[in-house]
Amino acid sequence: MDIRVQEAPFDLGLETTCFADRQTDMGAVVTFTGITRDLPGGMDKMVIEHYPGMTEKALQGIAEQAMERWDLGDLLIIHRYGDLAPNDRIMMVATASRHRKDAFDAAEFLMDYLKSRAPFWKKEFGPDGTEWVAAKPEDEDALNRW
Amino acid sequence: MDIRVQEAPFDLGLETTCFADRQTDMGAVVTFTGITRDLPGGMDKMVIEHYPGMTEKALQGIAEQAMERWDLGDLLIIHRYGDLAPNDRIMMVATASRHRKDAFDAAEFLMDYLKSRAPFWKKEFGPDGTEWVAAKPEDEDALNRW
Amino acid sequence: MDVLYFAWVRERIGIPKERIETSAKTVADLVAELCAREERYAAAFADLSALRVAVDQELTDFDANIENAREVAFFPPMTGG
Amino acid sequence: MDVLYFAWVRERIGIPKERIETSAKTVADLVAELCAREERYAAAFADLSALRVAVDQELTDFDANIENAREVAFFPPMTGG
Repeated sequence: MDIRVQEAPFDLGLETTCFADRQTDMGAVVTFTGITRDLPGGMDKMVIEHYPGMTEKALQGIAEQAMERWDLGDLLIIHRYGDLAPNDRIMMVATASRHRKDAFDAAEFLMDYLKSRAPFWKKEFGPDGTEWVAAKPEDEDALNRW
Repeated sequence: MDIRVQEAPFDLGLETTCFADRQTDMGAVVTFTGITRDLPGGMDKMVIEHYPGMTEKALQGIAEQAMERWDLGDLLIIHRYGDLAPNDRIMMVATASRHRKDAFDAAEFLMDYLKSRAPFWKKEFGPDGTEWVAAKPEDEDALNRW
Repeated sequence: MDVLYFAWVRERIGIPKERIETSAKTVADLVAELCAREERYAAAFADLSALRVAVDQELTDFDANIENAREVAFFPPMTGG
Repeated sequence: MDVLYFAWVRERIGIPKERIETSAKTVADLVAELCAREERYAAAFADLSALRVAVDQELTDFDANIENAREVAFFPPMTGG
């Protein structure tokens, strides 16, 4: 289990390779990556604020729940904070399991929890000023599945 | 849409990076990788047989269905055939969408179809001889979800 | 028409592919014709529920018409992914 | 106790953190105390349904007891991932 909260960019390809390489008895690896969108007239910059201390605890708790609920060999969470440009990778999760269903379900679960239960807040800086990204009701609803 | 059926190994990290890099307006990327398991007393080698011609058509058909059913920006399927060693990557899929649910669902759909509808057959060579991998009833059942 | 065999069907019949002149109307007719030919075919086709068939590279079933088919393939359930 | 503010709550109140001596029993009591203090607090806490609270870094609700808390944090719904 590997959990990182960091300001620095991460190398998606390298992290995916290293994660897959260290699985010997797991046949299935799922990754999810969140990317800042680069739209015409869209934001120039995103700043992610977080709650140092609580963030790490929240991610640890979410990860432990996933390990308990599914037959997982391993999981990885990396989440950035600070300044991001359009097309930057915000975060990634990776899960490894013997059978594909566990890796898929656990990755979706981690994402649903990260969206609404990990103390991150996104602010977008665009041509028309700044705006805090609003939480979506459907993200809250997504938690009810689990 | 990028579909490859090949004997050569592929670089999971590089493919994941390149796939994510070419998404500009998609915020979510999901990948799945299938890996030959390396278990004590397990197989020494796997040989994957396929049906040249039909394989490409089947993958194309599965991919088009996924693009129609979900709001996807892009998808990638790479599937190997021929000789594989323990811990080799057999195949990968990647999906990109604006919202995470589409990318997750489409990747699961692609995997469920690849498992039972793409003409590949796996034969394992182990210490106790050779064995064709049997299709699992639950893989057939998984198709009924879609 | 070309008849193709894959995986253990290929191993049991002993060849990956053969050219067959037939007037069989359906896949099932073709199977009956092959089974009547030689023991190895009868062995391979003993349990049709364990087999799948593709006509011109499209998955189908044993009732499928093959009068205009160029290629029929027999194989066990697929195990991709 | 330390009281922390994040995102637009921090911006509206104007500081990320402050030390507060209080005898408030619950989060709601603390909020009432802060609102009585200054307009900027009243503005930030105007709609509690738009806010979340953590006591000692655990997400909780406005009824939570804070008599032994070291740290209370207020923030909008999270937007991680």
